[in-house]
Amino acid sequence: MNEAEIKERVAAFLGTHDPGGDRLEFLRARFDAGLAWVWFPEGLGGLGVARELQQVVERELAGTPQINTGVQGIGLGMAAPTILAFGTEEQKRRFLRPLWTGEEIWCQLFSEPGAGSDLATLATRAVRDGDEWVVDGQKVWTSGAHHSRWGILVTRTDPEVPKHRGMTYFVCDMHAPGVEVRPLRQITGEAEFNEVFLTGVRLPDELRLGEVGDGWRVAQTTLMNERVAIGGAPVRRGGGMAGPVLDAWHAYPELRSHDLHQRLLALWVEAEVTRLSGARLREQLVAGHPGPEGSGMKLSFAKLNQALSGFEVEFRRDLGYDDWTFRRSEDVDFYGRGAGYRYLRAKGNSIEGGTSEILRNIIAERVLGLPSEPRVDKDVPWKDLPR
Amino acid sequence: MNEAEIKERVAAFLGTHDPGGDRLEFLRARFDAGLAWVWFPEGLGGLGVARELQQVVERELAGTPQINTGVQGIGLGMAAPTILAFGTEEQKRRFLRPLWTGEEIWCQLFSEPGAGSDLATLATRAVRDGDEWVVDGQKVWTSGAHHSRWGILVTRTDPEVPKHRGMTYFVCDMHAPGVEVRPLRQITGEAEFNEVFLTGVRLPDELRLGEVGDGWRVAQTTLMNERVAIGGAPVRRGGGMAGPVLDAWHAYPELRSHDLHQRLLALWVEAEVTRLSGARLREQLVAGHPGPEGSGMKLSFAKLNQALSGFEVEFRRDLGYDDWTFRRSEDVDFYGRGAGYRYLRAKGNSIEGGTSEILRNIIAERVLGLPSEPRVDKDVPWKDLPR
Amino acid sequence: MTLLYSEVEEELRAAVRGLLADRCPPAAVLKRIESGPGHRTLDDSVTPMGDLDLWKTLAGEIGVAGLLVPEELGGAGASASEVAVVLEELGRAVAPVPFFTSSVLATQALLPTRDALLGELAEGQKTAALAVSFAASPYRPLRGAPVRVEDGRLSGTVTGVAGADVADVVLVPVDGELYATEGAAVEVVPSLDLTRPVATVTFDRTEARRVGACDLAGVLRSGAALLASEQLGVAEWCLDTTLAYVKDRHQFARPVGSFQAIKHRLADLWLDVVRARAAARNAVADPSPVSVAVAQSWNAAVAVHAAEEALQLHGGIGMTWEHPVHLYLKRAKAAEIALGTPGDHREALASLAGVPGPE
Amino acid sequence: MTLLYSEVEEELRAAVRGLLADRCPPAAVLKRIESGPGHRTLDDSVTPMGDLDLWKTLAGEIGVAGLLVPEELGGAGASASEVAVVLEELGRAVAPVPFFTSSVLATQALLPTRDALLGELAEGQKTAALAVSFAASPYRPLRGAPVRVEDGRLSGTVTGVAGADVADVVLVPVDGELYATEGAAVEVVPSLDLTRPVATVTFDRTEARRVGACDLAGVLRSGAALLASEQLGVAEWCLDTTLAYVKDRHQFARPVGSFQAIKHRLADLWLDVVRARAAARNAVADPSPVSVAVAQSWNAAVAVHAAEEALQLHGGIGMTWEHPVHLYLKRAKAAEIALGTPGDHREALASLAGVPGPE
Repeated sequence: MNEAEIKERVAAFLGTHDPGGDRLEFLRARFDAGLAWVWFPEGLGGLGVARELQQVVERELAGTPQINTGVQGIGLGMAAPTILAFGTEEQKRRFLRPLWTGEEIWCQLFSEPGAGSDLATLATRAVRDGDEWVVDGQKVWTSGAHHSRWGILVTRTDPEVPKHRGMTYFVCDMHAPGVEVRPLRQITGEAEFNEVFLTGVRLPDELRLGEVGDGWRVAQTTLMNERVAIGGAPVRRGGGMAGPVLDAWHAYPELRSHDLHQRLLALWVEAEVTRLSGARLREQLVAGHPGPEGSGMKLSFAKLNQALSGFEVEFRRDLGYDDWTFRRSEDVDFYGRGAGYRYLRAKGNSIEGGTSEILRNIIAERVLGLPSEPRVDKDVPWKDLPR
Repeated sequence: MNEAEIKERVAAFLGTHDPGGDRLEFLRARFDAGLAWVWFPEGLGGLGVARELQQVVERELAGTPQINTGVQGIGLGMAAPTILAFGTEEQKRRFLRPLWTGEEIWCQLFSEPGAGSDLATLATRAVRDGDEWVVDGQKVWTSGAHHSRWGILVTRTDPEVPKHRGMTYFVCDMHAPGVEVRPLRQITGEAEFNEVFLTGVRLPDELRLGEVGDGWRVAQTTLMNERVAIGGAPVRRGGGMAGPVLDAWHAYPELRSHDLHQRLLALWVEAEVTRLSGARLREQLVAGHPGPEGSGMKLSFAKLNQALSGFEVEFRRDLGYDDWTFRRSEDVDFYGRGAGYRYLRAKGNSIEGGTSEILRNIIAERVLGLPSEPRVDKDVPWKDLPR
Repeated sequence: MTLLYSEVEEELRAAVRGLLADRCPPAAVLKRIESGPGHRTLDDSVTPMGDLDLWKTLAGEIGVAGLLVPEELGGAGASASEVAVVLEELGRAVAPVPFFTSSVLATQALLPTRDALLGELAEGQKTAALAVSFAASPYRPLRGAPVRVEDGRLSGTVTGVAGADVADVVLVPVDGELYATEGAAVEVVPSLDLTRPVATVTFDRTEARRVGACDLAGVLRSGAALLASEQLGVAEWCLDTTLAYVKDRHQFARPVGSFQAIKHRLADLWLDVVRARAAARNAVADPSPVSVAVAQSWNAAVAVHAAEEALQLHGGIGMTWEHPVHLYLKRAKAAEIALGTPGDHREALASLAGVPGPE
Repeated sequence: MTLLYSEVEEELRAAVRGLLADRCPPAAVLKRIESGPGHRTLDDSVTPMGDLDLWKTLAGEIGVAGLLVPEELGGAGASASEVAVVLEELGRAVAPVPFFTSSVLATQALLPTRDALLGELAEGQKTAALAVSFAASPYRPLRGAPVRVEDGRLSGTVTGVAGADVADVVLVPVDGELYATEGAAVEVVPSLDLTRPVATVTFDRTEARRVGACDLAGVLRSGAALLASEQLGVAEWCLDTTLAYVKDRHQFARPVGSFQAIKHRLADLWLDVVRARAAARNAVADPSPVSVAVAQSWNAAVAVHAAEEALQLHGGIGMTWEHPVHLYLKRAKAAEIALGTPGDHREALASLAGVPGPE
């Protein structure tokens, strides 16, 4: 199918569905017309065509009711590709439509207090009981858990085998008895994330995604899709985290000093070359030659965000803070809040979605081809691992 | 023995030996009087008293003929304590006196092209042949080899056992057939060091220091004495490598910029806090409570020297170099040469005498108590090690 | 001059550390800040942020409040060197007590006047705060609008005042003179440093007593010299706590602290802290302007760096409110601004140390 | 505008790289510098430092000398983007050829005049050097005493001139005019950069031909834009060579490159080089003053850092004359000074990018 044919499809769809009518009905119909994600198979919101053609659909449907990519982010970016890759036909039909329309929100139940960078050591147990599984454990850093219908969940089903081999992946019913969601307060004062306690949660076997013991491979699919999503948006020169710093710099000339000026110029240059790298990376993607540079962008932005926000607090000599209230927040409000918030929140940039240390390992091994360190955990049964 | 008694000894010695007479005779007599190194045993140049009392001797004998601590450095600092600890009575009597008087110069034959940080993998073979050992191999970074009478040498005598267990330590006769010394040119243009090629060198068993197979333990004694010697001298404020930079800064005001100024101020502060740490460390030593800070001084000075000399070249905008002549030099002339030389030579500060990477490992493990990495070389016969 | 700790100082340290371990563990500090300070004036009875029970014990039983006050004025007549050791320990505990603001800053402002208030401060009966922005520096002692005196009454507003929330007396420097008042309006504002919040102090024809002359820049410089020891304590806690964590925490079946990249970072951090200790000791042994500028420019940055490394090396748990590392990060970052930023102190060295800028 | 390499550029790169691999391996460069350049004037027959055979092949067979010269003037009429790719490769090889000094700097000075000399330079028959200190910058184009013109003859001395040792013609900018002469006295001085030595060029009532107008600052800025690509090449060689070494070199029975601290440093260095590539490409795609200042301030520092890391990670062997890493360190350090230091370019951004300094 080519661009012209896609445009025809969209035109035909718009001919029979009024974008000014009920939002949800419009979105459901768009899904059923295969215009949700065109690279998905027919019948599952797509047309089985090249992913690039989605841009055409988006252009043509600009101005019509849209899904909420913020609150639906984990569903769209992580759960959907995993369900598509590993779900049964029944699971795909059951989950993908309300996931895309936003009728059902998804969250991710991967990280645990004891399993951060080393996700594969996770300890949340799932024990088979007839046609059901009984799940016990604790997950953490779960955004959106409090309004999620479903969660993607990795569990330990066999502690007797090495850690990568004894995991199983489930869709977790967030309304099931035994699921308790507690807001997790951060150093910024607010709670962007949750802890999720799972106590005797019973999940029917139909909610299993992939084979028993194959959970690590399923989780890799999810995580690969997460890494792609992080840190790729275009930034204008002097934009991003440099924006508020430069605004403050212009607003308070009396606070400038040569020390601060020289440091700001150096940060400005670093921000600019990082921005240019991002632009070059996107050109490569468009040209169909994605380079390995992507692995470095998140690392660079984390460092820059931390340096710039730390600089800003020092420059402003502001001993205050805007708001310590313990409240839920749905996303990161870097630009609506004060310098102190930016400083504290940016500290998470080098931890969330893969710590900078893990990213450096990945660059060293996968991009630079450096040998891995001696591994002491590969062949040891999970239950015997030191912790 | 107390300070007064030592003074009496020195006075008695001076009463019978004229410092204005033959230099060598005076030094030999001083050795025989036990005033060479008072903490050594009687008969071996000492009096078997506390090391601190040496300061009294030095004060009383100031102005008399002195030994050359530069060219004798390796003998005095490394060979002598090792011979004292592991030598036979005969070896002590044979070697220590001419070592101290400077009649015989010593060098160190440890490092090899294939064994730098990991000294224990060294490959220079020594094979027993009756009462002799036949040595073949190559050593590197040997200062003073071309005018040395003896070398302290570590060899591999048993390749079948793990690397730390199959070494033997010798005194190498630098005049023996098969010892070839070649100057090793450095990036500065000059040759401070040598390569030493050992080809079928025959050493009598009487030159062995310590037991066969015990070479690693003997070498540890030598190295411990080296580490103590590096990087401990007092520096005045704005002295050391900061000196020439500050001189240039004052001499060329037209070359200053805010960028350079701010960087120089930061380096000045770093130099000053490092200097203060050294002063504090020496206070601890005097008080008899040596702290672990010593391990860090060489690391700090290497970094500072490199930063300051790199800054100086940039500040001077000098595209020239003073002298590329390939010639031998006996020591490091940081202050008599140009900025380019300082820049290049200082690069060696983080490599020689333990790389900065090895020093960080040592600090992390011995000072901070962090666990070592998994070791893959401990129980493997030397001959089977990957290289 | 020595850069070492004396036996007396080590005994004092042990006493303070023991008390803080008992009465002021991180969990207790966290709990206290969660109640949070609200608006109050000095007359109100709103619970202040500070732990006044702890402060009474520190001041009364260990006698820290009077260290800088001469014996004949009711104090202990100790030296800055002992004060520095107390500050190291209070920094290690991010203890919410007004030692630095009352027993150091305010006391140093009062000392030349030999005013009787010194005795009350020394006994811990009263606490005082100096009505100057905590962001002021020895090189720029007044930040913000100045306070005016008319008919012996004060008018004006000073922002960013540390320790005012728990102060009985506010000391106000105006044109080289020091005034004392108990009638200031103190409004605590949400502060980056939760354990030492700042307040806006307002005088509206407030009655005040003239106490004597005040060399404000000198007071701030002495404060800066001692703040370096508090920063050392903050950095030490961060390093020690992180070391303990990475030895214990396992990932990939190894202690996190066995990974070489982590080890090297901690070795470098240790080396920074070693030098911060030398700088802090030197700033009390030889409180010259150069020593103070060196100690502040180094230690302020080391404390921030140590707290940032501590947070990162704790991973996710470091981002949570329940782990105390954020208290140290906030203290370190606020202290970086307090009494001159590292850059202010470095720039001062241009003339102090004879490293002039471009002509 | 694109930041990628075109197919034509990749083909050009392959040709240059192939030739250099064959004719200019590091060992050959080392050998050449060991003979060392002596004093000479342009009339003498003393062997210059540069590899003129190699240069003839590069210029003649691959045709790099005329890339910037329009076709109607005898050149290839290519863009800065192709020149940049050649510079990357010459940087990777620290090749001692006068491409940058003659085909870039001197050629760019000549281009507006459309002088016939351009054709000779384009064909590689002659090489030229611009008689300006290599330490001059677009912001301060003249360093040192200026050259004077009297009766059409030049007098004066210029130090730090790169490429003069192998130049047939010296181009001399004086008061906005460009002069050409073959009669300058050139004295090569011992230079930090062994592969691109600098010389002192003296004019003593030397006959010269007036060629046309010269915007010296503009010429130096275009040169700075392209020098960033050479610096990228230097950094790439250092990174690649170090990666190969640490994969091969074993210590403690492991490849040195399996140690995490080394891996993390190399990952960081790679990220610096990735950004240097984007900056270099941007400086040719959009040669605005901002782009040039960004590329120079970043790439100059990255090249030095890469060479320093390469030396350190090679351990002892990196300190020896026989290993080529020092050639790259010296090139990188000299290029850091050339055409403006990183600090010069950063300070220029204050006005170029609207980040003004203190008032």
